[in-house]
Amino acid sequence: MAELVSDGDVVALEGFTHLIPHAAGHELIRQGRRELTLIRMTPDVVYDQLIGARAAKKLVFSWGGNPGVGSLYRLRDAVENGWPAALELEEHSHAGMAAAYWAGAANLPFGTLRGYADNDLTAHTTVRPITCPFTGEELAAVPAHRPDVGIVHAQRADRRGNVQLWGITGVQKEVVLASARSIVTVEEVVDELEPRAGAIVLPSWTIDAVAAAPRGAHPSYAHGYYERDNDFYVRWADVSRDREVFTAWIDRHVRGTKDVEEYHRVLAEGGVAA
Amino acid sequence: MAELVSDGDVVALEGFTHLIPHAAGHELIRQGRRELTLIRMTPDVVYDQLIGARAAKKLVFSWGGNPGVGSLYRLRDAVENGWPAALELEEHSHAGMAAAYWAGAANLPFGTLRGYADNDLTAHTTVRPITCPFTGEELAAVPAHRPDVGIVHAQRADRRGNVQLWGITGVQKEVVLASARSIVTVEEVVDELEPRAGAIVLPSWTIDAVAAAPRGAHPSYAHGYYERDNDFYVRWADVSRDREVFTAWIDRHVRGTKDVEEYHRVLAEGGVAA
Amino acid sequence: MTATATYTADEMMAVAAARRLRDGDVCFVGIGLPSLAANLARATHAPKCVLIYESGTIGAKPASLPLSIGDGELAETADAVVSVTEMFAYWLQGERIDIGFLGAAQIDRHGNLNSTVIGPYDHPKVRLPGGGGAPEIARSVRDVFVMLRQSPRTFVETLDFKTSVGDRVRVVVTDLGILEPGGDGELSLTSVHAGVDPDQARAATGWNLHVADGVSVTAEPTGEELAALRQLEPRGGV
Amino acid sequence: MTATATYTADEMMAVAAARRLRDGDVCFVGIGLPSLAANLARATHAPKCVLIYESGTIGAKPASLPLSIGDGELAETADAVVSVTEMFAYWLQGERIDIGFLGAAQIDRHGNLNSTVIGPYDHPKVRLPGGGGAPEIARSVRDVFVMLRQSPRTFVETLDFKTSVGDRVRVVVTDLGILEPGGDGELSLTSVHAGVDPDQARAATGWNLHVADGVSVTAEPTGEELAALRQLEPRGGV
Repeated sequence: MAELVSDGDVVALEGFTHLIPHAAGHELIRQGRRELTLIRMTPDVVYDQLIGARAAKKLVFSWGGNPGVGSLYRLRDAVENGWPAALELEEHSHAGMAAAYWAGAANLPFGTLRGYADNDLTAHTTVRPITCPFTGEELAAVPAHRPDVGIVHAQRADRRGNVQLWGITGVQKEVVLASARSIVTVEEVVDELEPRAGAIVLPSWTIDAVAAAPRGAHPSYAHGYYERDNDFYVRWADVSRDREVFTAWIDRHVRGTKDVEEYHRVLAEGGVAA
Repeated sequence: MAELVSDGDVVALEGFTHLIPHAAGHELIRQGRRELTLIRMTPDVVYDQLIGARAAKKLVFSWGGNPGVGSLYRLRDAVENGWPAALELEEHSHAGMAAAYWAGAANLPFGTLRGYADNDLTAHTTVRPITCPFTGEELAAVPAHRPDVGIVHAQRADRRGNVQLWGITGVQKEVVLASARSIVTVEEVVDELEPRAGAIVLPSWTIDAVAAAPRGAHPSYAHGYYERDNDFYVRWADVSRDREVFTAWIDRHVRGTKDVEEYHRVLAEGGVAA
Repeated sequence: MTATATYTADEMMAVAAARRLRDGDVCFVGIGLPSLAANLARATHAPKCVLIYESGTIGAKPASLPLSIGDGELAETADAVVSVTEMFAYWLQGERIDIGFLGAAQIDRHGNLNSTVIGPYDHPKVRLPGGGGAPEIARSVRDVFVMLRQSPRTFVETLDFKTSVGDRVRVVVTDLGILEPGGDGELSLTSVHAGVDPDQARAATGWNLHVADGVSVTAEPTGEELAALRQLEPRGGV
Repeated sequence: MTATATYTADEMMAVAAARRLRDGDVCFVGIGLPSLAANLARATHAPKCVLIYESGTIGAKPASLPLSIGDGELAETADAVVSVTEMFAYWLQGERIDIGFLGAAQIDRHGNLNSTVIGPYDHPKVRLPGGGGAPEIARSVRDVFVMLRQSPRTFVETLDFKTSVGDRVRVVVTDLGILEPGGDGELSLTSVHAGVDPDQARAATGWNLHVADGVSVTAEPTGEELAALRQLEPRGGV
């Protein structure tokens, strides 16, 4: 991963409530990445961590909260108070983000949607009107997402590097295909990917690096492997609310661990609080 | 089906090499439908039959042949000689047709693609340039397909009318979602649709009518049910080549039968020739 | 059958919203009260309601209330699971949804909503999570149902930011009563919940809330409704 | 190992095209000769070639030659099966394909192809099936391979209709030899198959075909290649 992500890159770690690539996000913090532009439809705890650890200079997003709990305090502190650094925002709707990923995967410079009309977001984001050349209707165009690096977590890879994920698959295929480089962490590497209902497969040749990261989506879940750690999300609010508590937590659980296994060991020892 | 398809309608019977809705096409011929605008990426034998039986006034398509065999003689006779009636063509590339279906399903008036540049098709079809409002690149826009009626064949439906298909699923989801009304014929109706790898499900509320039509895709195939009747395609050339042989065949196998079961019975008696 | 059992304000809200769903309605639901309301409708008078979560699950049939819109149970019980790009393009923008539920931090008299910021956008006092799916839900579904506790901080004269438009808002269910748009599009109080005086609702509103002629009293949750609700949410409360 | 066995012109064409595929190449293939060539490469020197059929099958590994681009075996052996809309948007337009095979009814000296009509478009002498995927294959893949029997009716001075552009055509494999574009983009004869004189190829070409300096003779199919070919196509011939 150190070779594939550089300071200043545009990076999308995606996962729509499921298979969120926490382990990969932690690795970015360990490597001390800086000045990243982070893209994600639903930035939640791992983006709160990246922002609080000063890895980001800009966030491109459509909903930034702690799902079912409330605020992401590190995100808010960056936006409201510029701590630990000012955070530039490029805000979209979910539909706009989805269209931008679609366009990126399809190698088009923009996506088209019915949206962004009559609301205040239009004035604060990168969206432009586009006219249908047949009907004259005015629609909205959003610029394609073309991240430097796309990062997702999946259930499995085979030994040739083909990746399989199932359950809620979100925009994971799109982010891998839209990105110049892509990294996939997986729960396990298996000999063969047996077909599964609802599964998508990303062929090995669309991916630059595959790494095993068991329980690498924690505290989100991996369908068929483990459940969402709902308590973690609730307790995260207490860690995230305070700068010092947060920093101590990151130092101990992320900067102070070498990989996802050690992260889980430390977590089991001490609970979520620092 | 008589209630859902009227003379003059824009109708898309889709199926990309697999699950081609032959039985539904035959029903349109039996009902004597006229002046239809027929849409399909790969019009093959069933469209040759509809055109030769004078059901169509216009064809919107991207590849019209007898796959692996050669010409569709009824299509050619209509285009080259106006028999049994002149056939207007609106010709696209596959990519253009796919983008038009995508746009139709997404309720957009047009689809965007990199295509139609530097070839002669542009002058003979409905495509217009569109400029990216961010990069200034010029791309091609195609008008969305919004058929009056979309017709597909699938493997199964459950008793509530949810439809499941798997294997090569082509543009079937798109044509159902892009159409004002939709009809699905299925190999069988089952109590429960057990999940299957690679299957898509169309919820009952996206479909206007579901009808059982066992072996309704013949001579194409239904993955998991029966194989492609490759000989039929080869022999079709001999039927299709001659106006009288063709008409006798249609009279006997389609107009002279009441449904797909009788069609198969007659076919088994006499082979493909009239 | 009248309910004599006590119930919470959230339960009253869920029941009032659920009753407005018709059997077979296709509902785009988020987590929390909307999910509770739609699942309650499915468990009671509207078993054929179709629940769609923006995570991509179509026709989800959770036995208990999901804690996140991406819970595994939603995918397991769904008729179909689609990508998020497909969900927004084919299903929401495709105008296949009858009812969309929205919440917000602020609402104005026209049903416009703010879930973006309190204070100026560039220097917010409170940075809220943002619109998510709301901007397009508000303009793509047939009917928008808003569920929101009523207070002068929330029901405001002027939004700090307009995240979504109110044109399709058909009902606002609050902890005090029910607001519906009149012919001029302005929300007025059409029902108060049992024990609530219309003046209480007016006091909890930052604009001069019009009380409809013949404002009714919302029927209290029935025992059956409460039993179904609590079955969905074993821990009691959302 | 030289082959003394007899072989057909189609087999020579399949072998000549297969040899140009590199292991790991991602190939967009149609039915017939291209499918035979790509599968032959996979069975011999390029086992990691990825075969993509426009019907949506990615990484298909058929044991014998499919008769249609939608054969069930393609779906069963594929790494992934995607919708046709996704195939054209994400995979072909996404420029993820190294090699695209094309045939045609006519080719000109620049590799432009006609598979649409003979005669005027509005009053065609012969209405051909049409371009299908060709227009975008020709401009989206890295290298276009054309496979086409050579005759003055097919290799023409002027196309009746330009279905696809020749910019990315890197090789034209015929029953007589191999044509490749020079620095000026014009196709010239760079190899003749065993027993073919360059003049035969010139006579079978409707333009004044340039013969490259040092035109070579295509190596005949080896026994191994023919065995692998015939394994794919048990009935012998395409």
